[in-house]
Amino acid sequence: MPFIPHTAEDTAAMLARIGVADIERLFDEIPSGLRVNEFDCIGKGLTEAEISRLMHERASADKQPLCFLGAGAYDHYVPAAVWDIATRGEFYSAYTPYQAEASQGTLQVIYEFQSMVTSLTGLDVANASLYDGASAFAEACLMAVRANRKSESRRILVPRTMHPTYRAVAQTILAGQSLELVELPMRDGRTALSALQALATEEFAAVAVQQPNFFGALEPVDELTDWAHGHGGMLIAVANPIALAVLKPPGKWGADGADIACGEGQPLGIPLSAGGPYFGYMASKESIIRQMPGRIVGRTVDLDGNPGFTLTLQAREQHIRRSRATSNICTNQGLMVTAATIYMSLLGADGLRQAALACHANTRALVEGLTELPGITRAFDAPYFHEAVLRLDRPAPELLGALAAQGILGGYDLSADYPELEPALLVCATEARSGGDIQRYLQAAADLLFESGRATG
Amino acid sequence: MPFIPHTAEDTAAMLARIGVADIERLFDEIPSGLRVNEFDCIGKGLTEAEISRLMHERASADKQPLCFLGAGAYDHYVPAAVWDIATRGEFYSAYTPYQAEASQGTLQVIYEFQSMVTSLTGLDVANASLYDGASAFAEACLMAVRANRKSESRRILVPRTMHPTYRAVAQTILAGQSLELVELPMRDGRTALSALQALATEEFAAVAVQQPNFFGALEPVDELTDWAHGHGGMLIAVANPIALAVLKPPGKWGADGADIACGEGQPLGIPLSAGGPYFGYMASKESIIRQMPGRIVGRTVDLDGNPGFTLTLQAREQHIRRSRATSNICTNQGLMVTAATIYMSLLGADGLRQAALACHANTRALVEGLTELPGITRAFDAPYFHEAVLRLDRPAPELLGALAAQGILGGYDLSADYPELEPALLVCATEARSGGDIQRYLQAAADLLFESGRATG
Amino acid sequence: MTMTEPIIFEYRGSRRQPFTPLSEVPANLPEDALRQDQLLMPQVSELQVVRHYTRLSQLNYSIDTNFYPLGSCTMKYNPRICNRLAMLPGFLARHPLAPEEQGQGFMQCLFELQQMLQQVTGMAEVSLTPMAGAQGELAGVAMIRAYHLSRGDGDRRQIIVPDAAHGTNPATATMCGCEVVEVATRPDGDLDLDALRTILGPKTAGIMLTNPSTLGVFERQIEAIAAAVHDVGGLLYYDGANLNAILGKILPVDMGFDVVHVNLHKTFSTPHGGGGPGSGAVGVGERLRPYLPVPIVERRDGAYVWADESDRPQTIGRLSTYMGNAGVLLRAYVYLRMLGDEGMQRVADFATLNANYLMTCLAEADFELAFPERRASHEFIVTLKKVTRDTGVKAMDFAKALLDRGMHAPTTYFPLMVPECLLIEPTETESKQVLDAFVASLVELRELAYSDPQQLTTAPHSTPVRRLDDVRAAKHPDLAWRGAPKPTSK
Amino acid sequence: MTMTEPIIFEYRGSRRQPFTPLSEVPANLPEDALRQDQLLMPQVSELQVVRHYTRLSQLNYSIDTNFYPLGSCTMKYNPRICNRLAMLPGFLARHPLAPEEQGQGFMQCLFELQQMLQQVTGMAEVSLTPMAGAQGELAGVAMIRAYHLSRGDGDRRQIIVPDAAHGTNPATATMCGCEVVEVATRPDGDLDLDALRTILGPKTAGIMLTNPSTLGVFERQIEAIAAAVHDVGGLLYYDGANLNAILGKILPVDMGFDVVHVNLHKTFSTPHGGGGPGSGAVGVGERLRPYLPVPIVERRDGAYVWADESDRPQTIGRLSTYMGNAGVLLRAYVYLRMLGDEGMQRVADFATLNANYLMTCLAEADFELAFPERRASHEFIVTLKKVTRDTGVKAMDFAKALLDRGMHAPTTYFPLMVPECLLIEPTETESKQVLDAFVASLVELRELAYSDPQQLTTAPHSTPVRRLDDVRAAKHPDLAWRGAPKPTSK
Ligand SMILES: Cc1ncc(COP(=O)(O)O)c(C=O)c1O
Ligand SMILES: Cc1ncc(COP(=O)(O)O)c(C=O)c1O
Repeated sequence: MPFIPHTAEDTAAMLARIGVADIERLFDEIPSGLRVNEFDCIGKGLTEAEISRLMHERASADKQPLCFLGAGAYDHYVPAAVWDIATRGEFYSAYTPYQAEASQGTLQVIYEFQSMVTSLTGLDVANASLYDGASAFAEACLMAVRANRKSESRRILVPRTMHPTYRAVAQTILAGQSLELVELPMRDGRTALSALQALATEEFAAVAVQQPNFFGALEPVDELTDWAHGHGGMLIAVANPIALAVLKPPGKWGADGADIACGEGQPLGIPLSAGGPYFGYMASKESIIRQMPGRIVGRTVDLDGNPGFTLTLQAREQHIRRSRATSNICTNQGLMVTAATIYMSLLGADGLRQAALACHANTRALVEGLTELPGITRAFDAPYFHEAVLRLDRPAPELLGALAAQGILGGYDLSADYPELEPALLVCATEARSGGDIQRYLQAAADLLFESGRATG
Repeated sequence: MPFIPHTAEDTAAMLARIGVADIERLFDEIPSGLRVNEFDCIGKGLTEAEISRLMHERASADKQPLCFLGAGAYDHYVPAAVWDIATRGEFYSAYTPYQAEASQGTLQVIYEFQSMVTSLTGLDVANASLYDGASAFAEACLMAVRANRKSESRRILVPRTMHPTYRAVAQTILAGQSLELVELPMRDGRTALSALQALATEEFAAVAVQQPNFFGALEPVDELTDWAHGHGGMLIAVANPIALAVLKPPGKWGADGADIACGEGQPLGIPLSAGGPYFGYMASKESIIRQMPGRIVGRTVDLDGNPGFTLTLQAREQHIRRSRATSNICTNQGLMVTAATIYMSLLGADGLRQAALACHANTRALVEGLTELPGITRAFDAPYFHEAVLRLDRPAPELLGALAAQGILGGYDLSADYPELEPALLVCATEARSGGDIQRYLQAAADLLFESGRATG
Repeated sequence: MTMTEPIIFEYRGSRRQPFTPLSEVPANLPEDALRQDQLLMPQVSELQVVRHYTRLSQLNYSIDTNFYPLGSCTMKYNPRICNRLAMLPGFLARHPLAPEEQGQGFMQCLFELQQMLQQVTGMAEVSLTPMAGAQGELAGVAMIRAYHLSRGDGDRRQIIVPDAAHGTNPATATMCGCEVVEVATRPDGDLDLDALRTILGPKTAGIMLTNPSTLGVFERQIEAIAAAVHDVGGLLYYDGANLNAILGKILPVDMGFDVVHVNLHKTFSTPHGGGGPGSGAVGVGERLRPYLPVPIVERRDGAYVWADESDRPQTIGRLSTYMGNAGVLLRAYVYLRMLGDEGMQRVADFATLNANYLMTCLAEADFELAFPERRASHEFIVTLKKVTRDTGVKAMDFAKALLDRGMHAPTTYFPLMVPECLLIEPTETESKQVLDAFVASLVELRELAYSDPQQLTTAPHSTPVRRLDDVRAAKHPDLAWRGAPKPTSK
Repeated sequence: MTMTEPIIFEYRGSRRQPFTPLSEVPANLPEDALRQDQLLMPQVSELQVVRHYTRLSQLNYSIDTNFYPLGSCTMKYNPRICNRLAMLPGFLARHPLAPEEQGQGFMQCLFELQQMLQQVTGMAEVSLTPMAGAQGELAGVAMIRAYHLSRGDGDRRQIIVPDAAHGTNPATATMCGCEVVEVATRPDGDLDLDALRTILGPKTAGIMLTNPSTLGVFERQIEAIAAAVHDVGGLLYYDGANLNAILGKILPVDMGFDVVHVNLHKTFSTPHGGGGPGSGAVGVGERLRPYLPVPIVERRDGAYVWADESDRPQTIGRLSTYMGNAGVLLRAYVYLRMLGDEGMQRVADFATLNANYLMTCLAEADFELAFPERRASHEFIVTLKKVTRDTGVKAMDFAKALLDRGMHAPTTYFPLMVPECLLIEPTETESKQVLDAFVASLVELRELAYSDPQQLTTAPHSTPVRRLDDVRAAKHPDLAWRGAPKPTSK
């Protein structure tokens, strides 16, 4: 019996002790009319060998193209030690650390993680993770509305340059509590500072900004932060953590720094894995920590005065505060945080910085190579980090299809999300791409463009 | 610097403490004329990402055909838990358990392993492993010569049905100590009992027998054991441990049982992995344990009277007895033994028995299917376990090549080792082969045979 | 065996190995966008990292090392093969925005999982996108709201929850802009149906229930409750956290539920990972189907494709950046395929057997049950109120003392209305031997409570740290390492 | 945290899950060939297995958890990536008898490894087949014998080893049918060259040396020794166990060696695995080349193929069933490629730096060095004979007491002729912090030896078991579980 250890004798002895004839009797409080008669859902169970074979077939049916696609999820190299350790049974199969004394491993990892996140963001405090980047952004909006003592407004100004799905997810999650997302327009791939003044007439709770933004471009974060603060709003930073190894941390933006920073943790050692599990990180100024959603670990002392770690500030959470909790989040993304903590430890400040700079250099090499080809130009002039938008002389799927035929995942087609840019392509080359990889992309693109150039010209 | 933790300050402080100007000075006892001037051996070191990519390319260049090849190494299904646990750092990166108090994990595993081996072999005692099946056989020959008090002979009678490489390796290892291996002839794929009498005229130290033998056939082990004992010789059993789940254990062979059993441990949860690392197991009667090579773990008590485990009977070993040790073996195959112990625990008696019977059934299905094809017959009538010899109407490479073209590893060509059987093929279908796999083999073989039948007929 | 471990930042004087392929390059980025300060990160070698986190891992209790009867959490064995197969390179390397045709193997697994979860709940359709139970709840309540709104019934904002409900239920209702109304439980563990009837009305959006409930008993009046709620126009939400107890035995749809979420990390044994990731797939009946969150896998012309907002215009929308916790879904898929239909029912059988056996043994050992006349579902509640009254030793002390015996504690002080309670869920993967040892430990601890209470009130004694000062933690939050170890008050 | 664990057989009353695809089938095998008795194996669930062995693992010290300065063993960090890459499915699934053309990726790695080891030793050719150092020695001495025999010089049967030699050296000589002649070491740690000269003669087959020697010093007269041995017609065998100390600094060929084995599990960081697997690749100069054990990878017409007995008629033959410990070789290959030339030399640099630093610190703390006037190689010897004389506390007691401080003990009582010795090898992957802590511990323990010797003589105190009774273990061997737990004498 899969995963059930009972012998027939065990079962018999247990039933006898309970005083029932068979297991079926234990379900006798269920109205019999409701009981399932025939349960036909998946068929016969497979052995481990059989499912193993099936999944190997499925996984190897899936292509593993050379990835030049980012758009919020990035193909970084993950050192072997990260997941070797994160999947150790003691991390993998533990519950949320409710019994602190039996969970010091997980708790200390989270404390270290929080430390690293505050360091990356330049903010005071961080939590133990949220689900992912998009939902973390939604939680940040809610937090800002709760935390902003200067304004009763439920409006959040959100740039059009922010990841489209982040905005969509925030919409879904915030609809219930009637938050309103107001779009900040863009110019040259960045938030249009010139458009701000028109929006200041109505009150707002916060301004959000993504750095680098969805297009990979660097936003005028100092100006946006100061402007938000100047108008009684908070500033929510959404930032790529790898980029923060070289970019100014949100806590240092403008005169007073962002109030809340959040974002997608995937770049920190989490494989692409088809979309998840990833994790969202969140940090903030200390003054508003009691509005923070999610779990937080603190260092304290034990009965003997020795240092130890425990979940803390739980009065914010659903299991204590229930309907008045800061969020309904309970299970978060602990294992991913463990992996990310190991990843950051392995890389250290230098390694993170090198990874970031290598991403930047590779993307530049790719963009410079591509824009030398006929029919490809940069869509924006703004400085970019490790992604950039290219304007094409033809629909993006044409180029992407030709690349796919050569095993290359060529980028993200922006036409659906940004019809005004069409045809345009968002490309990314992380540190995991070699010079040869980039050449392969350039060659494949050149072949297509010259070929069709010949055909049409 | 790969894997070296020193900061520049550390290095400087350490050199200052030692009182030398640089590390180079620490090598000043090496005659300077001998020092390497330019060291050009492998070139520049690769990063983890680079070597990872290289090895992925190499590994995926290697084909993974459907395996119907045995001949001493078997493609069994290995449950995921086996290597997940065996590669835990605490097992993986520990040394031989010389400090017992800090190595109870490894020591208890070995004790459990020894227990399982005695159970499989029906013998009293077992050691902690030898290198592999072939070298274990060589050690068994040496042990028999040492242990046989009745005879001074250095001759060992070894059947022609024993794995050819086992015989070759024994030859290499035993040559130095002038042991002589005398071949026992075969009939119908088994050791010819009728030929024994002729050999009894000269003294011998032991008779060896492999069960099942190299051809997968079952040997007359009871008769051989009794005959050996009747002539003052010991009996060395070489046995497949998976087969021992259903076959009579060596300790029960004949009237008194085999004296020594050994063999290849690979079938017990060790991947094929191109030939190693595997491990050799060895068990014997208790009376001759002081002639056993290799490490042995015993259960004892600690200062408080609590049970614990330790290496024992070390006076047999090279680090104590030096030139008079039972063997020179030191490092053995500990990690493989850990995996095998977990494997046997996961399967239990039922699982091992089921695996064995499934191998047998699959091989029967394959053999029966193949012998229905024109030009393929069984070479021998003897009952077989999970391998069998097929006689072909054409050179084996012809069939093997056709199968290889379809991604099938069709068996072992016996022509080099047993020219007298040519053309003949040794096939094996373990429990990891499905009915569909066997059909694929049969179909591919049929296509070839009928096709060439048409061509020639 | 190492019981404490410095903070990783405290390993000073060491340097990481460089590992990215490119060496430092000029930044070519605007100066004012760059970090000016030094990023504070550990500076350690790979060995130091491996050693540090390996040691830390050893400080945890986990399913792989300890019995873990944490009620409501379904801490069962997480098969290693599920992890192995979910981490196959083909799955790990897939970019979430890569074209569907490049990931048909992955998509097929998800499609089949959707179907399995449909059948196991009896629902019409399932979306896998919610990333934990609480997000499944949010999706569910949002769909209930969307349904009422679509019918011009937007005033229905009341969500009814039992007083025993898990905290995520009321918190979710609030997040969806609803008002929470609590309904009481009767002493026999069933809902107070009369009280419920007085609450129900035109403002009723719906009710959130788990069944078996968080009290460890099966709500016997479920049909009457469903009828009452439906009668006033409300909908029923099924919190699937306790599905393990009834897997394949009774379907939520047959109890009258309109929407359900399933905690894959509980019932389908994906790992809890020290606090996630989870997955809270939602299933709905026909009425709520248009509102399901996207994306959803559909099969069109023999290919698996994502259905999104354009295919599902009435959807409540998206809940995650891509498609949810894919890796968790793959683990659940592998687990389900290994169980098969029979295996699923067996899970419920033996989870229930273990709980009832443990409950019987404890009752016979004179422990006080919260609902002595009831069957246990896959969990049950012991109340220590008499022991506490007699000795001052509290449920928390028992919990801590169990840690000394190598067992994780049951859930304590939840549900809130049972005083000094232990909510005990052994799960089906534990053997009789383990359960017997647990009973023996509790008996021994109760004896100690009377003979030497201090042993319990100062427990644990053998864990890496002794009992921690939670009050200090909250009063003087120390939430991040700030560059130098702080002196501790000995 | 769990300090003891029952024997797996003692988990009774549990049943494994069936897992093989086929159900029981009729045996169709002759009755008298079948097992009649019940096979005694653990009958446990997968969770019980995982929990049991996970707990057991936690009882081990290992590189991944503890400093492990075990002299002569080179316990350095085993990079996780080496394991990961060696276990890629393409490598694991390969059958050793599969045609070479199906495994060119694997074969190329081996071919390149042969070349690297050639260069690192300066030898003419390398065979990778020996499965550990001792088997490499056997191959080497067998080749020396084959060489003499081929020249009609079969009376050369004497193998000379220093008194400090590792036990495998003399044991190997015996296995090869040779006679062992010991030669003494001088007080300064170098070999007694005069004594050697008196031994050398027409019976000399060869000499086995490690350099740096097992005494932790570099043999300075190596050129003179080589000349003397060669002069009488003997050959020089290099035991490569200490190669880590001189990697890329000096080649065995330049010291005059004719044959060498390399312990890949030491110098090239493949894991020791709690006692193997290892790999003892052998390299030889031109004279011994024909005798190398097979198989060897050769490159022919752009393809990698196995050379076997038919290609190498003078080979000493085969040493393993297939080709040796392939997986270990792949790990070493990955490690070497990551090091590169510079990295290799850096290994020697920092292994030597760490050893000399530790030696200096201990000398300054008044520990007595066995060879105070010498440089340390990558290891060195402390003798505690004065402490033992003063206090009765022995090297073994220090070793056990170190375990209580979370550090593995150095090698004790080897080499045999240094009384109460600790052979200490820190390796290059340990940080200054760790070395300083080790010094502090030894200093503290010596103080205790004088103030409270019993603390040491009864150590360890905090390990899973206290000091074990080895005498009892050998006198009353309990080597296998026999069906029921035996009572222990409390
Ligand atoms: C009854 C109940 N409902 C809901 C949840 C919330 O699920 P999650 O933690 O996955 O968000 C839990 C989890 O503990 C639970 O026990
Ligand atoms: C000096 C020396 N020579 C030889 C050996 C034997 O090597 P192996 O254990 O790999 O057989 C060792 C191992 O400890 C050693 O230290």
